[in-house]
Amino acid sequence: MKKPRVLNKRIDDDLLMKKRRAELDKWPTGKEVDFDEAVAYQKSLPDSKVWWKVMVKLQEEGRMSVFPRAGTPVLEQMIELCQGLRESGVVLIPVTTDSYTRLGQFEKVEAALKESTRTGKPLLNGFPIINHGVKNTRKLIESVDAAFSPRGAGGDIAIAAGMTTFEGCMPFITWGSYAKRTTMRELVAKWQELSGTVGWYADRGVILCTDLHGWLPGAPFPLSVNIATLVIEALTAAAQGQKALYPLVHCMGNMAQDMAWIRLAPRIIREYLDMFGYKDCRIVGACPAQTPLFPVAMDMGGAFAYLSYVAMVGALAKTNAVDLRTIDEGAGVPTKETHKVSYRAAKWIFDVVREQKIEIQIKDIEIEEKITEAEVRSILDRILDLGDGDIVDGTIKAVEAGVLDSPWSPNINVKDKVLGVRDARGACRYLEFGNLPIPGHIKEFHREKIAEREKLEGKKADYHTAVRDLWGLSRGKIVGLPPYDK
Amino acid sequence: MKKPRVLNKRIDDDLLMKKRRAELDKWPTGKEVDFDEAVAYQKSLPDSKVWWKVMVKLQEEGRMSVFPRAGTPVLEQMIELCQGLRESGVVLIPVTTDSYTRLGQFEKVEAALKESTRTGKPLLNGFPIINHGVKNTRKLIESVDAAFSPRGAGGDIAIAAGMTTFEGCMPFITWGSYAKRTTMRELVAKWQELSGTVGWYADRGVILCTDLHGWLPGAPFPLSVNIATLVIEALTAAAQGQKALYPLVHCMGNMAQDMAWIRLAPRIIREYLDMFGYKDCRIVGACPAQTPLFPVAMDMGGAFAYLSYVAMVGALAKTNAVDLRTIDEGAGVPTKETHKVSYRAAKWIFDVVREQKIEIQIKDIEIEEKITEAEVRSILDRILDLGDGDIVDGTIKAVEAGVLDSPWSPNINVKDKVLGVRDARGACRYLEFGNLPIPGHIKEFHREKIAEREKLEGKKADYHTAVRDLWGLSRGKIVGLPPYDK
Amino acid sequence: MKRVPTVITGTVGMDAHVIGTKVLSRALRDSGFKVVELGMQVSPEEFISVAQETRADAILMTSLYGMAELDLKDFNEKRLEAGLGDILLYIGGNLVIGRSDPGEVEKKFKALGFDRVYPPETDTEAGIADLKKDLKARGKI
Amino acid sequence: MKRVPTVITGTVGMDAHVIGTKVLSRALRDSGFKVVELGMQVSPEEFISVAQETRADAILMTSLYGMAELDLKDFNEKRLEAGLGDILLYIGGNLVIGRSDPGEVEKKFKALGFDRVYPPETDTEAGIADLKKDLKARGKI
Ligand code: B12
Ligand code: B12
Repeated sequence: MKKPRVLNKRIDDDLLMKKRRAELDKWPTGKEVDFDEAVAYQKSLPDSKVWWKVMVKLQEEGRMSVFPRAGTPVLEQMIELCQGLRESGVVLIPVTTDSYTRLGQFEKVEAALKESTRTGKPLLNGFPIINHGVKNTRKLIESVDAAFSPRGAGGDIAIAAGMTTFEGCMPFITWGSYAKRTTMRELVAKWQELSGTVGWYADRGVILCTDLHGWLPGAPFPLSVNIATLVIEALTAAAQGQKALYPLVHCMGNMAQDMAWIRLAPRIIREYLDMFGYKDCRIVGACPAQTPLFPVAMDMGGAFAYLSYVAMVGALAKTNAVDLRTIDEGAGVPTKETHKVSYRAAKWIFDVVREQKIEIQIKDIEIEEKITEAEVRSILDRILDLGDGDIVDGTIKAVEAGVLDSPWSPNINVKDKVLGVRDARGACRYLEFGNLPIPGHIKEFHREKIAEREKLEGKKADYHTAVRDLWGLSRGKIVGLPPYDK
Repeated sequence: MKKPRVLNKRIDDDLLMKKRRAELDKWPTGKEVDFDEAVAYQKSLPDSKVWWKVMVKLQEEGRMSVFPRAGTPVLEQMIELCQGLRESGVVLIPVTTDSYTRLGQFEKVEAALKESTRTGKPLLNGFPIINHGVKNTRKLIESVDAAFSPRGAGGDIAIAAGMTTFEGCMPFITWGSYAKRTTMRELVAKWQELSGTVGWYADRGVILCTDLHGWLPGAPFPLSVNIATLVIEALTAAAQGQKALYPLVHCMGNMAQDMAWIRLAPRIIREYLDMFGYKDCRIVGACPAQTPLFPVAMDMGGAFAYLSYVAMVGALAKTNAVDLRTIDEGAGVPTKETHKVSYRAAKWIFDVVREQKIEIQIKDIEIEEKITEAEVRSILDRILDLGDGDIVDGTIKAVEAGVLDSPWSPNINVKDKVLGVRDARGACRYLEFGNLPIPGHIKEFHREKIAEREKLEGKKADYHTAVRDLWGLSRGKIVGLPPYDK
Repeated sequence: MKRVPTVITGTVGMDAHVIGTKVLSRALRDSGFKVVELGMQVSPEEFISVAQETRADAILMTSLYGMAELDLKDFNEKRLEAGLGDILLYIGGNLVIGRSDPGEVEKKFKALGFDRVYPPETDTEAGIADLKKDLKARGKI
Repeated sequence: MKRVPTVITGTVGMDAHVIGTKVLSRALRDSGFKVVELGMQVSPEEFISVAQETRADAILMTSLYGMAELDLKDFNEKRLEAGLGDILLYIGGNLVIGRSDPGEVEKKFKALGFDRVYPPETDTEAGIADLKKDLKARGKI
């Protein structure tokens, strides 16, 4: 096998600049972007607005911040919302863009934005960065002392406006969770075309950070596929010149697994970055995430407990950020008040628990970490085989072969031959392995664990078990005991 | 030193019955009590209404219940309240009596009760068991499938009505937290006079359970004095014939300490019960308690996080009950809705975390457990010395000598020479030892820990530090780091 | 059911929340329906043309992302023009943005031509039971 | 303060919540007042007689247990009869049962004769500042 590498003809600056201009010309506000001015503005930002520096500061000082989602179309309302977040101790503020913006339908946005601003009632499910343009977006950023990150869209306008993250990686989430027909090859092409920006800024001394989602597990599903794709995302980002990144670690509700994954993800990403020669790309933390599961709409108590659980796991794992949803996650886009009260709860746990610097050990963490690590390694080995050392080429083939696979994807190019269910203690196990290259003895382990649950429930686990498990954590019951009265 | 014993002339049944009748004659409803019928009624109760059996069932099945506080004067409203609790998974329902009842002012109660029933607006801060009498109280108990416990007052009427706990112990809380002039001798006399009831029922095959509070630490204060008094309460209860009990363990917010104390309390109580020959008195669990600290009134997010923390500690320590306050604890007597949403949050954590049977280790638990154990033992040793083997006589002298002492007590007979503050990680340490017989090397440990905090805050710890710490946990900041921006 | 009715499923507009419609589609199949599963991000026009081709008895739309109202502004006229006046129209999910009163939402979408409107987290069985009832009422099964 | 004013503290009626009044008493002493600390469960009558004996300038009552209203029903008449018309009356704590609107509560207790009424968790310093202001206004310091 050839030496490990990332297939990546990073396109030259002239071509890149042309593409970026073309991209910007799609909407009038694009003219507001002057690349050199943008670089200068970025360099003038205080550390408290520079994402990667904030992450490092939190980590070094042993603090945490919530990593929320926040997006409402009307500028004044968005400013208020973000100031509220800051008051609740949030120093990392992602700006969720609306779905039309994500799909480049700017006329539609413009109409809805006008209407929203007129009536004061939001008609868009996020903050349309492009339509607001550099000037308005800077107003937002300059009105809150925190670091900002564009979510889903925004690109050069967001950076010019002073946001300090940019996705240099080949993002599995857009392909695996947001797209219907896009093929892996198309994703690769798109990534190579558009991600150069991060390197362009890096060359000019502006380090843009990114979080890695990996292939979002849309349901209770072992995290090995996701972590393998986190590694791929990290490598592709580094190849584009990204110098700062950190993984989101999707918590599924089993404490031993969640904490094992929080340990494993950054460790194995570091290992592969080094192996591939990207020693100068730093990992600035790890961020347990409440996605992709979800509190149910009408259960406020449960929603608070759920977010407290994830906050607690983050605090015990000594992370520097936690991706949390509000108590209204199940109900709809949350209000300013909901954000505040939700993240106040998280802050209480951060301040009380995180700062105790608790040295925790859980017997099962070691086991879960070993299991997942072995799975991740054999998946990545197979991918490098398929690509004859090239991780990107290998990934394309791996997806086609179902060596990378995940359930419930909207994308028709996904094999969708795998399925996960919880075991008797709520840990996620593979019910169907599809073509995942999972070592035999580990498959056995999954089967035994599922058997324990089948015994407990007195029936075989199947598709319907998996469907029921979709809501398990949300409803506050991940297998375990039968009802008290029974 | 004579052999360990409990000074306890358990008074003979005739005298006891006279006293109980006299007690009952204080108010008309007393006539409703027929002792033999009460025994029969108690024996007819289903297991789900027998407190000690519910505790054992929970423990054996690895489940938990919230142990709330609930009391509102109007019967119908009280029934609704308790049914709501049951729906939130509460199977242990304490009936908080109002303050007038606790002080035997039944005419005052009667007037306020009438008025409350007429207007529907509660004028009493609890459910007046005596004035409601056996008939009404049975209505309450028969309308909810759970075990009931009278809090603060109720005695024979509560038992006749089907409540299944009775305080056989010499209760430090009434003396140390509710009384102003009562001396220890008076407490002892009162205990000997009135507690025989528990033995009387036990002799007839009715086991009444009790929870032990110990001397409530009214502030962040190391738990060694409290645990020593838990042991004394257990021994005095057993001496009166109590066959089932469990300690409340007051959580102060430092996870290592809280979990250490949850381990230590039942273990050392068991040891002393055996040492004193009360092998047949069973410990049916341990109950971490959110008392005596308190969420602040207007911070709902913090209140949810606080109760989630205590629920989480209980779940990780694998206890069978948790004494929790509602999110309105700081504001006032909580409503039905507040109870439901608060305990729903706790239930979520019980169901998700407790049922994972997590085997947790925390390095500092061992240390904290050793420290507190050494403190408890030397306090108890000294007490037995002072009493020449008699724990009760020793306790009387210990309080007079300040060998047993606690801050912020309303009782003028308390030395009040001790004070506690938090250390740099929020653990409770002795700032002033008063006359507590704490071994020298352990005093050193406390001083070192406090010194770390003084270094962190750049000023000496004193009385004002202790006052600030009163609200630390409530406000969600137990020392730790300075604010982010500083 | 003597006759096997045809139903169409999918998320409307730009909504990418596909899990629900997948679960729903499988449940419909399991209870004997012929399901034309269009998956995510189906345009109103596509729903209509596919309904014409397949002579579908019902469309069960999903939308979680909160913008269904915009997506369906003139859907009703179009489907009437297309001569689909008697096709059953169901929709479920998080239909508006933010926490909302189900009654309000139902009114809104009935005005847009829907026969039944379901709140978030509706159990598929409930919807399927309604569907059978409505089809029986119309003599389609 | 040129003259050292005398103030009385304690919890009224059957209220056992003593920590607050202890903290308050110490804070008052620390800022130069002569404090007659009656501790917990002080009857309205006791407050009055002690006020007469000590010629106190102010009474700072505490009540957390929610039944202050009952305890103080006819306190105002009694203290007027006792010729304590110009003594300052402050009260603080959880004055009613249940979550409550501070404005309402203030009205209620001003009607009972109190000059100032404080919500739960009031910082002692705030109360002491008010006290000095009021005493100055009355030329007592
Ligand atoms: C997973 C998820 C995602 C995933 C989706 C992955 C995928 N491709 O499916 C990703 C990350 C891609 C995503 C993206 C976005 N999401 Co999203 N997402 C969720 C989440 C957490 C769960 C949705 C889900 O899968 N539920 C599980 C399935 C099984 O339930 P279901 O869809 O409701 O379907 C059930 C029932 O409703 C019923 N049903 C469904 N349809 C129908 C139809 C009929 C006729 C009947 C009878 C029954 C029925 O059957 C199903 C089985 O019970 C929800 C929050 C939540 N708690 O629900 C937010 C949520 C839906 N998302 C939201 C938003 C705003 C977004 C984004 C705009 C921004 C963002 N957060 O990134 C983008 C939009 C993308 C787009 N273009 O649509 C909001 C919607 C706001 C609103 N409506 O007010 C929500 C509510 C979260 C929130 N509170 O902000 N999301
Ligand atoms: C500790 C506590 C107890 C302890 C008290 C120990 C003791 N002897 O002090 C014990 C366990 C004995 C107890 C008993 C009861 N309690 Co209790 N208790 C509490 C708790 C948790 C904290 C109170 C406290 O110590 N606060 C700390 C001190 C420092 O604060 P503070 O008293 O408010 O005082 C500060 C300020 O208010 C201010 N201040 C105080 N007075 C004044 C006056 C003036 C003029 C000014 C300017 C300022 C000022 O200065 C202080 C320093 O900042 C509260 C809940 C809560 N979160 O507050 C419930 C609470 C007060 N208790 C309550 C109840 C119902 C009871 C019981 C009836 C039932 C029960 N739970 O057992 C009994 C009643 C006993 C009795 N006869 O009074 C309710 C009151 C309900 C209501 N008012 O609607 C509360 C609010 C809890 C609840 N939500 O149910 N309690």
